[in-house]
Amino acid sequence: MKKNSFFQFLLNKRSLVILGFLLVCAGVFTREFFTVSNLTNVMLQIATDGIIAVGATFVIISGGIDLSVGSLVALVSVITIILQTKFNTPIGIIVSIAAGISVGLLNGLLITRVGISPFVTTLGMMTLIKGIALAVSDSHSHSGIDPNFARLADYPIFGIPFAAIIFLLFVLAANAFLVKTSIGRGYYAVGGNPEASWLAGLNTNRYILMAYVFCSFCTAIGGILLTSRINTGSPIIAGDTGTTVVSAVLLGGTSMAGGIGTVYGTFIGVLILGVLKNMMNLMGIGGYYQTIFLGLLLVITVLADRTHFNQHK
Amino acid sequence: ADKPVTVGFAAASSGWPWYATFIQHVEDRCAKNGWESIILSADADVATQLNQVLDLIEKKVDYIIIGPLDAKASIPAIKKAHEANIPVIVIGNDLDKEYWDYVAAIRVIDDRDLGRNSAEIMAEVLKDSPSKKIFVVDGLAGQPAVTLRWEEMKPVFEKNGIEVVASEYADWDMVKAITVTEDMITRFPDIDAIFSMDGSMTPGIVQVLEESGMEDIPVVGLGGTATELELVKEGKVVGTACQSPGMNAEDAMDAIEALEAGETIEKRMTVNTPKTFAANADDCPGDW
Amino acid sequence: MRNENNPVIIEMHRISKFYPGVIALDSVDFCIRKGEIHALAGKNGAGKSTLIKILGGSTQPDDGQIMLKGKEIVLHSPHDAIANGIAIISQELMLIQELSVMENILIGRLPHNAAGFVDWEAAKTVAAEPLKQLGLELDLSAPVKTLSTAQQQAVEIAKALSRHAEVIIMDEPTSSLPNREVDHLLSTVRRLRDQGITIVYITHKLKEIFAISDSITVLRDGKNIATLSTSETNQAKIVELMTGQSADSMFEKGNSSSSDIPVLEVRDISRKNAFSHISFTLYKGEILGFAGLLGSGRTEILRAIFGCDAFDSGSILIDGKEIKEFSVKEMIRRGIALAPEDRKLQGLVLSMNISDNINLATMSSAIRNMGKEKKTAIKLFDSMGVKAPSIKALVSSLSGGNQQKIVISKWLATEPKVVLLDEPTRGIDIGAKSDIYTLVEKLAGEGVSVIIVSSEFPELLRVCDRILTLHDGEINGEFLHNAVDEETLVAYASGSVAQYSVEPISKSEVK
Amino acid sequence: MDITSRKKSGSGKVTLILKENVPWIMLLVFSAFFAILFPQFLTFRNITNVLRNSAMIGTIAIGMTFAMIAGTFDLSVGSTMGLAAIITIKMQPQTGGTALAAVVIALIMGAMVGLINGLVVGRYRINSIITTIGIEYVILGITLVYSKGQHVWVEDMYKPLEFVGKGKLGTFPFPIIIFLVAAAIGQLLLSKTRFGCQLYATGGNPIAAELSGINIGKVRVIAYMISGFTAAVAGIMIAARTQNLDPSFGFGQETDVLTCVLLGGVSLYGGKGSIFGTLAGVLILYIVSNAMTLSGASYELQLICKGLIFLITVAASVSWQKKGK
Ligand SMILES: Nc1ncnc2c1ncn2[C@@H]1O[C@H](COP(=O)(O)OP(=O)(O)OP(=O)(O)O)[C@@H](O)[C@H]1O
Ligand SMILES: Nc1ncnc2c1ncn2[C@@H]1O[C@H](COP(=O)(O)OP(=O)(O)OP(=O)(O)O)[C@@H](O)[C@H]1O
Ligand SMILES: [Mg+2]
Ligand SMILES: [Mg+2]
Repeated sequence: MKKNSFFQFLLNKRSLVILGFLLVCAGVFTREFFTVSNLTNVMLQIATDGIIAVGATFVIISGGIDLSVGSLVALVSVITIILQTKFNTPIGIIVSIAAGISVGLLNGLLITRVGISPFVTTLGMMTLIKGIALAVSDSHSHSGIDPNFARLADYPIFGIPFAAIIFLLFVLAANAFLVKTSIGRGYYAVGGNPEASWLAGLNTNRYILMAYVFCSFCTAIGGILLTSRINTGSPIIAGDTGTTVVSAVLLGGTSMAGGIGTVYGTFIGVLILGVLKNMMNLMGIGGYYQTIFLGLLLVITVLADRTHFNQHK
Repeated sequence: ADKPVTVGFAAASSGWPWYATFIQHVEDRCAKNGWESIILSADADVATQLNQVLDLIEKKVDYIIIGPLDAKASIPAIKKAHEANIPVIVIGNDLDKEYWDYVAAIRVIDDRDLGRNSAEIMAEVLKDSPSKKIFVVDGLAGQPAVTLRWEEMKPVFEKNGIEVVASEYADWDMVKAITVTEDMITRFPDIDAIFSMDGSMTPGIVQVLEESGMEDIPVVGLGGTATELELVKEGKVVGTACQSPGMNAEDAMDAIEALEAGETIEKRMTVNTPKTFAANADDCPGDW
Repeated sequence: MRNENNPVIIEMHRISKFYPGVIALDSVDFCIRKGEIHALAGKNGAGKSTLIKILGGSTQPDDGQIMLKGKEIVLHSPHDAIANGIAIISQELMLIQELSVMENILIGRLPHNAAGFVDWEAAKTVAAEPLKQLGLELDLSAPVKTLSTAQQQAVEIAKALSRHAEVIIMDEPTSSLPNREVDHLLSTVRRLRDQGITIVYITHKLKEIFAISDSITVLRDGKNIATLSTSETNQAKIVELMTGQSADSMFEKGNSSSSDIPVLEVRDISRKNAFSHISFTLYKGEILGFAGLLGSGRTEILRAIFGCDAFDSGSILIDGKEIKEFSVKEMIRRGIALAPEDRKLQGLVLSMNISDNINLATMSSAIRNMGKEKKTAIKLFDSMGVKAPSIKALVSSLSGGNQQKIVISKWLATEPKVVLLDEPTRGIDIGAKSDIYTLVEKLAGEGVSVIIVSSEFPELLRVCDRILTLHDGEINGEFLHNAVDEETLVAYASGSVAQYSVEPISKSEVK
Repeated sequence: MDITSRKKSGSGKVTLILKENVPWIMLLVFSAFFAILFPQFLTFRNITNVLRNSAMIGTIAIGMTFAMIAGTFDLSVGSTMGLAAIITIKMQPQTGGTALAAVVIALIMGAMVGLINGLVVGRYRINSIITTIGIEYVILGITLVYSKGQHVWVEDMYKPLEFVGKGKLGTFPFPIIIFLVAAAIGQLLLSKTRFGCQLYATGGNPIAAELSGINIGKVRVIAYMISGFTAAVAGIMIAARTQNLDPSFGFGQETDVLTCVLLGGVSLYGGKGSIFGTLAGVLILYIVSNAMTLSGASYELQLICKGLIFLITVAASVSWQKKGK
């Protein structure tokens, strides 16, 4: 049993050292970082990508990858707003979630039934979904018309934005699921050794399928909240989402080889990226140099974590 | 009051030449005034842009210039800045009238003007032609600039009997424009003229025509990049609608200086996008 | 005997399985009686694994039916087999290395409450049960990767028991177990039988078959050749059934071709936590055996000599010259070759063809000499008697024995002076083993020196000129092959004899 | 029933050849389809256009094939190509010497990026995706700093260099020749050199490769350097052709390259693939987009079709492989 209490986790994770270092830098180099309003701001900023990263953690632990999340966010935003305009907000949200789940099912079926590798499947789906998003939106962006929906993501509950609350709930629930439930433990088995799991009678295909469905579900939720934040349905938003999400998950110590990783780790990974971006913005490090720093962060993380991957050749 | 004025600029992408020029002007003007500037780039990601505006608000800058990737999607960010009492100057992409109350100033190059002016040049070119078939090498699918330009291009084309037989996206990318143009002249060897949605792609179109010996097909550009202007001067492009990010930036900075001085200013001003031909090409700065 | 009286539990009827170009099983009938230990024997590629994979639901037959207690069952997946009380412990242990012992035992069936949360206390109790049944004590929360192979195997068995399997099938369970553990396993298997569990036991080791089985089925070329009661047959008969030829000449030691010329001298090398004070000399044309239990450091020593891993102190001399630079490349250049213990993981590039694998370590010039490569490949292919369609066949399509021949061929292509063979006969059948012994002797005859590591001591006695015993990373005995028996080797290897109670035999006495 | 009756040896060989060339079969099927649908498709000019346009991504795909066979991803080729192109243009026009220096510097830069990738990824291939994405960003940033975010262009390019992009040998545009030569060299490297064999071994089984005396770290570094080098070659080609580029040109185009390589049947896990297959992958991608443009279908539909064609082609390879097992 893994009694992986949060505290133990804090002690033996490198990503936490990086986060700590960043927080110290943020405190030293900016006056604004450690203010209540900025911290609230950061929480809101990381929430939507964070929710998607929770889903992506499942996929990566199960030994796969999902590159189609960015396109799906765009599709979800378009559907949410267009249906909101035509009918009402709940219909928009429900259909968006349904669309997300369908994409997840399609990814999962192509991977488990047809046997195309996750990388290739989701790469193809990325193009496909983008086409659909453009078609649905007629290549325009559309404004939302429901002021309540527009307030949804930012709406403070005990001072914390709703989107951030949802993110935290997803983190806690998903972590509990992976660590404490029988099915959750199965994900580590399936990702760690798919053949052994199958021979032990696990329906590995169903596990993998559900990972993609869950990831797409999270993407739909994240996408809806992002749509609420910008109150716009646009076929070309979320260009960075795919990269950010995968980076966050790997930064958090989840292994691309499958079978290793935690949602708490992903939470830290999301924080690292969020804090770094916020800090650089506050410091006025803009444009080109921000690009270079983010790139270097990825490379350095890999270097720092190399020993961790040693055992997986 | 002793604290220098800080201008925050949330640019759509510092990797786009239009914005690079704009940024240069903002930085120069701020430096001249002894002000500080914080330049952030959303790298073409809408959510990033929203986040960057929020960070500028946290930073408590005195003015925010925003070059929206998507004007509609930038409204929430603009409202937040407004709530925080930071004057916002919108540049690049126009804003619907209902949101004008939230911003201090709008200093834009109107994409509709650009579209109309270039379309009118096209109408002029094909005035006497018996057949008026053109194709359009388009920008990036889903971008507001594309939508707005078409809004005004369409009626001009219709009025003048110009038939757009096809339009293909080339993502503002010179290399893709080459491929698209090649494919299109294969498909429509008897095309009467070609319309380029943006100066960054025009040289590619001209090049394809030269390579395939079809230089006599007229090309109409849009935007007035330095290279496009060069082609206009050489007569390889009939004309273009000139836009200057530098002039736009100066207008935006003028507005900020006026606000700082406590003057009242006009809410919305647009930068001229004059029709530019070989004869008057030198009037266009071609600064991007 | 009990064989005839017990009721039939599983009957496989006219099972056939085809792979492109291969008939893995040709209308096989296979009948297992309740509560027996039923051994399944046959050469590499005879179809043993295929047959039991079908029984385990992981492979579907092309034809035939399976009856469980008289009722026909159809097994679509391993899940179905498990649900029918059939558990398979496959040759490659199928555990999830990162997960704990408990989770591995209860994989997919962790007890949970209504909300779906695992009840770890209950899990502990449930998982401890089968371990107790096996008479084992393991830390339930230790990750499986920290366990030894034998312990991992016990976890596999516990996994089967915890599912109340009525039939447990073991595919070559002892092929990577040390002797001491083998005995333990055999007694476990007997104990299980006495508890009424039916066992199907696949092995290439005839001794084990006769030690525990009640009945034997021999497969050859995908056909059931015979099912016999163990008490009514003998080893020679089984070998004959398996190979189709008489077994007489297979196990005789050939002449020694050992000489006086030292080729490899290892002087007092040590590495922390692996081996210490290892010294020995290998002579030209000599076949030297390393006898030791699993984990005694034999592999580590070979790897150190081959330059894969560093050592802390000591020196190594080749042809009297001390080696200063240690790298695999350098050692290959100096005429050393190592056939590692795990063919698939360490020895072969399965996605490449036979010829490329054979030539992998020899390509000396930047531009490949295709003609030469082909000649080398064909020469070794023929002289080793590899069974494959051509030298362009992918090695992944070969049987274990043939794969091992390719590994050895790769090293012979380098024309080595010293060949290090780590468990060269693991998991390969009697025929292929005998081929490899013959080959080793032929090499020695040509002046090549050989070190063989093996956990099967009879094999060492059969082929070696001299045998060193290792215990706990140290050499504790040295014997000429004709001056020692298996019991003595086991005694030394297991450390039950004090250090060097036998005088080391000097080289001159060999002559 | 005995073994021989099941074997059907004659047709077996044909199946094998078909099985190993699924991308080419798909290419032929698509081409035939397009040729029937669109009369302009099978014209000499259209085909040369397609080939010339595919030369750039195609050349990089040749290089990336090496990285992929070694079992590692190289997602940094997009901005490497961009930086090489920008260097080439920014250091023009001037004399032959400078033009040549620009080319040499661009090529060295490409190889150096490969070197860095190789050293960072080293023996731990699992993280090559994230490493090379990181490098892609770093190089984009460097390119933007170098070009100050502005268009770069040059009026007159050194003539021999211009020929690289615009020239024709007979009726064949020179970039096609470069592409085909790169492919030929690549194929020779893979099949006729020790390095090629070691590359397959490194990707197929790094442990066995190491135990056979192969320095897998070195092999991977070289594979990455080849990949970076071809990216630079492509950048120079495109710079010579257009003489005018966006500052962020190239960024993100690694996806197209990767698509070609995967369409061509190169394994994501290393050890398998060939230049011949990659060639088919490149052609599929470009022929499909050419046909899409010729068809006049809307952009959305084009994207959807591209996604579908990609999935169908790969699914076909997968199911053929399964069948043959
Ligand atoms: N997945 C497969 N694809 C193609 N051929 C196979 C496959 N599995 C088994 N075979 C072939 O079927 C035959 C029987 O193989 P099987 O593994 O059952 O033999 P075995 O008796 O278990 O041999 P060993 O003692 O080496 O384990 C062999 O010729 C083998 O090559
Ligand atoms: N994966 C491992 N992790 C930790 N220690 C190990 C590991 N593998 C081997 N060892 C230790 O190294 C020492 C030598 O092991 P080695 O594998 O060389 O033994 P061996 O006699 O070759 O046994 P085998 O039959 O397994 O090859 C032993 O003390 C063993 O416990
Ligand atoms: Mg077997
Ligand atoms: Mg060993």
